Amino acid sequence: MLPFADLFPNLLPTVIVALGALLSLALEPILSIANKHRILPWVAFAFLVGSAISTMLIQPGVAYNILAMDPTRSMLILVLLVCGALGIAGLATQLPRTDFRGGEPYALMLLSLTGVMLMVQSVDLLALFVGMELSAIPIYALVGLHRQSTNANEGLFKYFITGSLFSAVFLYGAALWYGSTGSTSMSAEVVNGREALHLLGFAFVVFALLFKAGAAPLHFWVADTYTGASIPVTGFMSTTVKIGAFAGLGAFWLQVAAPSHFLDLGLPIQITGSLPLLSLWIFVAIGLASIVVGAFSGLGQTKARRLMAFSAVANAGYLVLALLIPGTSGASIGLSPLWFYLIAYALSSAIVLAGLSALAGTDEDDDSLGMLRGLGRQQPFLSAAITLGLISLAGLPPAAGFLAKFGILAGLFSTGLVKTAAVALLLAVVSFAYYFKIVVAIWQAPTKDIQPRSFPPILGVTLVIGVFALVAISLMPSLVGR
Amino acid sequence: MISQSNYLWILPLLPLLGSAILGAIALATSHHEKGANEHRTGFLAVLFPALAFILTAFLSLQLEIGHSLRQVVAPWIVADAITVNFGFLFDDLSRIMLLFITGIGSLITLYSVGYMHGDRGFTRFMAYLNLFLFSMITLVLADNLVLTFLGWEGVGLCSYLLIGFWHKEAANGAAANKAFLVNRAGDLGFLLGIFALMTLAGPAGISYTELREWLHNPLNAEILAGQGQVLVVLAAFFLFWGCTAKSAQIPLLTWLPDAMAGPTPVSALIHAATMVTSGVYLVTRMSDLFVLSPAIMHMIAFVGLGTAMWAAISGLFQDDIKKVLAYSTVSQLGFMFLAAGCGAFDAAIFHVFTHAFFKATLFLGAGSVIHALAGEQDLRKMGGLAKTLPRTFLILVFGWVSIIGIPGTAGFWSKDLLLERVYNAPFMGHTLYYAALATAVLTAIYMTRMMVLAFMGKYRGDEHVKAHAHESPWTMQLPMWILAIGSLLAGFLWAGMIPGADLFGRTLSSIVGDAQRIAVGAEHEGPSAFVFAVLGTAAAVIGLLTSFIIFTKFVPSPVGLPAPRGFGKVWTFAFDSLHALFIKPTRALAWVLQTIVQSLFEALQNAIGLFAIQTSDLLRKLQSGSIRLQLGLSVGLTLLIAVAILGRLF
Amino acid sequence: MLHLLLASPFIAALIIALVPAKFSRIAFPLSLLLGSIITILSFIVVSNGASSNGAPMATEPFAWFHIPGTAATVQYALFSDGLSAWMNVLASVLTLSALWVSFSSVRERFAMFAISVFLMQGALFGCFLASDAVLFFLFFEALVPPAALLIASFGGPGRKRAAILFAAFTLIGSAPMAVALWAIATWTGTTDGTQIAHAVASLPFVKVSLLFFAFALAFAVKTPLLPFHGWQAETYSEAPTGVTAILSGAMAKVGVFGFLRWTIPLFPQVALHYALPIALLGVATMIYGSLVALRQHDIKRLLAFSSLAHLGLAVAGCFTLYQSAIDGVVLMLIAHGFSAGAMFLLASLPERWSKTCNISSFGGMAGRSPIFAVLFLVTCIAAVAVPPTLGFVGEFLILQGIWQTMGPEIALLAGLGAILSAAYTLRLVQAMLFGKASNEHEAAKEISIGEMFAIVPLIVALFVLGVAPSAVLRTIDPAVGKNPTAVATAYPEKPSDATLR
Amino acid sequence: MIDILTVQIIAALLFCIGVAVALVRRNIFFVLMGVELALNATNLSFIGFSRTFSGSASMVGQIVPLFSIAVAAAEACVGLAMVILIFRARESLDSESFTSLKE
Repeated sequence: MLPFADLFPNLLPTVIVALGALLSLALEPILSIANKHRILPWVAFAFLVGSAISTMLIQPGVAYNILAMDPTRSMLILVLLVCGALGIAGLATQLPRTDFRGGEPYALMLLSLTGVMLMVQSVDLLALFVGMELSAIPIYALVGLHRQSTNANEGLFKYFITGSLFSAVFLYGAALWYGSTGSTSMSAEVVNGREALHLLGFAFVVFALLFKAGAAPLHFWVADTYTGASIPVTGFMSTTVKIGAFAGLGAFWLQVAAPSHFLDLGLPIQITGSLPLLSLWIFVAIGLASIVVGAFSGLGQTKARRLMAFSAVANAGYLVLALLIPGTSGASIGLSPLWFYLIAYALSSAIVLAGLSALAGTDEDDDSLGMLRGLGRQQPFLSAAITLGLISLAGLPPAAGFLAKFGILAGLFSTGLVKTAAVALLLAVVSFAYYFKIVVAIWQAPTKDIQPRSFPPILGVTLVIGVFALVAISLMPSLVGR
Repeated sequence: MISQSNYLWILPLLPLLGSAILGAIALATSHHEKGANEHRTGFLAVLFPALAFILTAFLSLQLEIGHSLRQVVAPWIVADAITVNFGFLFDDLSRIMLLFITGIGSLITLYSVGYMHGDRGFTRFMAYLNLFLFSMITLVLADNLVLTFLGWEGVGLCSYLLIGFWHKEAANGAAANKAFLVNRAGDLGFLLGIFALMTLAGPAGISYTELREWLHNPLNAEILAGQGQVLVVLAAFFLFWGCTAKSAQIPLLTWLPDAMAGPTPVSALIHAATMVTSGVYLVTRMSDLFVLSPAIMHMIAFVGLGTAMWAAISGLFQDDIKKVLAYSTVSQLGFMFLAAGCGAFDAAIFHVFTHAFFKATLFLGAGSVIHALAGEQDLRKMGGLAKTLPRTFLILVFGWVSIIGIPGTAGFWSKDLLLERVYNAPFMGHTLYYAALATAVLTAIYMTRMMVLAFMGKYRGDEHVKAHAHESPWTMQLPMWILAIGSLLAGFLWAGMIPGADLFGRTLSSIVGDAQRIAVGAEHEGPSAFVFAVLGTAAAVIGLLTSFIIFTKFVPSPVGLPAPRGFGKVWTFAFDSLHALFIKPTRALAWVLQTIVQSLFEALQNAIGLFAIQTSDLLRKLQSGSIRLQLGLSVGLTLLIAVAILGRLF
Repeated sequence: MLHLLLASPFIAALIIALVPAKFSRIAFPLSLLLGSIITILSFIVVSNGASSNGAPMATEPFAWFHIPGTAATVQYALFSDGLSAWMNVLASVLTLSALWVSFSSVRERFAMFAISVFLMQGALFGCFLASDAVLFFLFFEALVPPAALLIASFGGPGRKRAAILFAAFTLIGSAPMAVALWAIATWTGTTDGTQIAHAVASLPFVKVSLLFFAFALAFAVKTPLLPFHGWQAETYSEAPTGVTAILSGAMAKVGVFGFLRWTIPLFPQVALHYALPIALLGVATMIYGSLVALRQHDIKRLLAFSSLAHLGLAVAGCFTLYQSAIDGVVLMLIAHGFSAGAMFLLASLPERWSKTCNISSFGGMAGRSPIFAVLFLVTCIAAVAVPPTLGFVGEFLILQGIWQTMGPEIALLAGLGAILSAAYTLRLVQAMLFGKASNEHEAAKEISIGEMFAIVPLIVALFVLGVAPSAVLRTIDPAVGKNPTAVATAYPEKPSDATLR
Repeated sequence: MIDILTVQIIAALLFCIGVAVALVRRNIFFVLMGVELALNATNLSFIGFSRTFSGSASMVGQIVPLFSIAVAAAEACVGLAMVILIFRARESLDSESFTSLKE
């Protein structure tokens, strides 16, 4: 007999989203083309809300040592749902403009959201793998949404090849992990004599996840795919996939550092495992590499999406560094700064890209900075939201990004990685330059007269929610983590 | 007595009020075709100084010699140990100063009502004059150095405003700037002097009465003898530095001739009668301090003498009537400092007093000449005006006899007394005396020259100007006559040889008595006063005759520069070049900093920016388009990192 | 009260933001109204200080944010003594005037302008009120985005470069301060301004001096001091003049304020140790600024270098570590705030009239726009610290302190700066007011009543406070010493012995 | 009876070959094949490891490949669809013909 009692509540949010996907898929053929983009987003939105409510209701716990739920995870899931909503809203704004006839993108987005939620919940490599694939495959489709656009094709192509290759890498890592422990659970103890396998498996899995997170030097797909995909899709993937990847990475990292039955992602733990010393340097190297690449490559860009892509790389770097922050004292790890940064980043980036998807005109490549000139005065609300998001991304007060960066780097300093922290800070200033470029472009006086941009109410609603969330955690950082 | 001390604050306030009202009127009417009604504004302008004069006279009559009124109105600066008050001190010294400042001030204001008639800036001018009187009164009435400094910079500011009064002429602006900057240089000295005193005597250092007590307090004797010695010298030096600028002494004197760019009443009031003498006032006021450092006293004496001679000589070569008077002013100020340096502070102040009369007379007379000749200031274009402007001529004669020291005139008494004291001075008294006597001869020469060129001979200017030449209105006549009479009779306030006529000296003894005893030491027997009188008169007469003989024969031709000869470049004996020694390097340094250092900084910034962009391009090259290359790089670099780290570990 | 004061600008910004586009006309009067309300609030805080004889006000600390990996918890706590209160007044008054004067030059984009200005004001308040180091740093950084945005969207031709330059300089400059804060949090486990001083006292001198210089650098860039002034001239000349008024009048003060409130009290012994060189740097900055100002042809660049000079002297005054001199510094900050603000605002008028900032293209304005000329002249007089303006009192106290602690030579040197300042200011006056009007043909422009309302109060304040500086001194003098974060802790015993050198 | 180590070595080789193919071949079909090969190598490795354990631990190793096969199938579908899509666009299967997005 299945113990629904503890399996059911854990999965409820995920299930609801999945149902939402199925329903919107079922509705899609019935609706007239005109209505598709009017009704389906709201349907999806309704399910997201439902899922959010259930997330707030359910208790922490773990099912079959596969899927776990704890306060941090539920917070992450809530943020995921917000980002998903913003993505949906972005689609609802973008698709009618390019008079896209089908309604399936909404379903696809919900499906991939389901996958990411699984990633967030999983404490087992296999579950993580399934989640990864479930999130990846719909996104392939979403990236290639505009079949005629060559950029979209190329983005899809590059993403698919690298993605499938690294899922193979992940799976092989899982195999080695299994080989060295006899289980696919993250918390599995290593069997004597198979430490080398264990190490190798760990490395493979970590690198595969870092790839998903888009950290250098595994970042090449990011720029091209983000540029190829349409803006709302970019926003969706840049946030959700990153959350999923880092949730998985964080969970795995904690379990490895201190193997035990079930761990709350937020709690600081004492290191008992064998691996951290090695991985510390991996993370430092990769983190710095990502920050450098992200900061400098962004400088020369002229298209908003490509800028955001490199900002994603840079932020991945900070997040990777955050894996090293000790908890209270001694040889311990406390990831709450990581989660705070992740949430701040995801919200800001989702807001910015959703806003941009409304600002950028009908033409898909219409997000070059020149095109954004003067939209500030036509759409003050959107532009203000975007500005807030960008400031937060740049790590400047009063937005949450500041406290997030400050916290992470302070934590790094306290571990003794003084130079690393200092360099990371300076590079943050460099990246400020290109966020600032977007802001300036938006608020410039317009050169030519711009055709009015309208956006559906759902975008307004979701943006308000997003901005509200961002402001909330800016003023009350204690809402997240402890 | 105490009750009257409560009125003191009204004194400076009156002209301030006047300037405020007039300024408001000036602003309000600044956009009308023609300014406000001159009669009303003129009345207001004269009213407040006159009231101030009346109040001063009233207080002076109440106050017996040797007493003083003091009123602390309110604290001004109270920070930690430092306390500066808005406090006023009305004693024998400030009484004398105030009397002639407000008196002559009112007269000259009245004069300028006529002189400035029809000028668009009439009201503004009057406002400035009142503001000046306010500053001047504050200067002499203040009971502490900082408040004096307020007046000190205030008068400097007003002279700046009035020199540049006719702002359409950019050159006036230049002259004004020069005046202000030179004065600023002096003010710095004043300020540092204050600091030295504050360091020496602490809080007591800035208030006159406290400082006086502190200096005479036997408890502080060993401080003064010991570590304090340096500070005393420093203080005296810096304060005198301040005076050199304000009273146009060597080396900071080139601004005064240029200052003649201002309207003539200004030259009379500020640059002859009152402001420029405030240096002498300060030295006298601080006499107790100065006498403590003989070195500085000697310095003052020599600077004074040098200035007197230099100015007298270059006065010989001026063709601009106002310039002649300007240099004579500088020269007379030199005499005053000479006296002060020899410890004859009271004589110095007495000369200030008489000088105020005859120099004002001369300037106003010159003004009325200029007024009559429609702005002509060039002596070479005058001549024979005695017949055309008889009254003005007469007035100028009064002033002239007084300044060259014909017996009985004010100038005679003061200069005679002054020279006698110099002779009796303990340090090189005789030498100084003979030099000063020579200077007196020079004075007689250039003054006579001016009179001759202006009034004797026949007219050399262009005719129809002469046709319109006319005597000035009563508003100008009245003050001139009063002052002219004054320059004849003021001397009898302290006529050395007439027993009993030494009111002035008795008045001042309470202030400078002790100081002079310290400076001069015991009264020793010199030649009788009669000798000096004869010598002084002789000097005047010799000078007069020589000059008369020469300049009735050799009359300069009216060709050459028609305008007053260029600002201070003529016969300033290279003092302008001396200033250039400071100004040029400053300019050069500024140039270097701006064009080299500053651009270096900017270059550095650009370099950094360029570096960032280069790096960016480099890294973006890494992002190749080919998927295979991307995959290769990913895997390769990942392995590289892994290997590197393994290598680091094992 | 303090919470309200801090919140008010942000609320104001929000209100302006909520004004729908079709009512954009009311944005201007509304912003003026809000600005004046904020100003009144700031005055209330000052008067509280005065009535309680400068006893500082503070709010209940509220644990806000735990710094990971350390025992430190950032607290949201505000603190206001006379110094902060007067700085707030400065900020609010200047903001009001800037809004007022700028309207005619930004017109249709006014709403956004006002919002950014209010945000900047809020950040300023935060800097002046924060009593927790990290909180201060947060607001310190929060100054940058609105300022940069204002420069980049309303500035002159080179605005974007100027904005980036400004942002880069200030952010990079404050980076060391961030590191120092991490260090403090890690080593001492507190970031509370009232406790750091005691906490770091136990650390080795080298570490503490590192912290000291990390802080000092951030403020040296903001002030700015030589050689970190690279951003200033370009920023001031490119920024819209109203904003420049705030930048130079209020924001630059944050630098000096930082020295007074943070650098010196937190690390007194280090401050004592390095007082002389830093003070000398200040004097050098003053001379440098004055000399370079002599050669400027763009009026705004000239003013930029002049404020470089003034604040250089202010910093020198801070590092005399001499009570009365530091009082003088506070006075001078206020004085320069008002005078520089008034100067820039006045300068914006001829700029608008004849579309140029080049001094040589003006001239003869005394004849053509007399009222403007008078105001300009009076402001210049105040700027060169002629008594009884407030500037004089400040300079007097500072120079006196320099003489007391560093001897006559340095005082003389600093005094030369005063002469130079007169030199370049009079050069400006000469070029702008005297002479024949360069462009007689066009109709004479004159300052409008509204603009007078905006500017005249600043000038009046200079004279009123100059005659009665005790209004300020009374509130700051006792406050110093009462509160641990204040300057008093840094004093050497009264250097009566140090006087005679 | 094959040695367990051999299985792992073969699996590793296959994986490397798969990755290598995906890296070096220009033709997109071969790239896809390489990926498939790598996936199957992991399956082999799973099975091989399952032999070293007993009981439920061994079961896991035998179940996982079922998952991965399913996933691989799904990926293959998407992959082929993509190939068709981009072939329509470019009339070529050369991966080097997709280099317009760079820097």
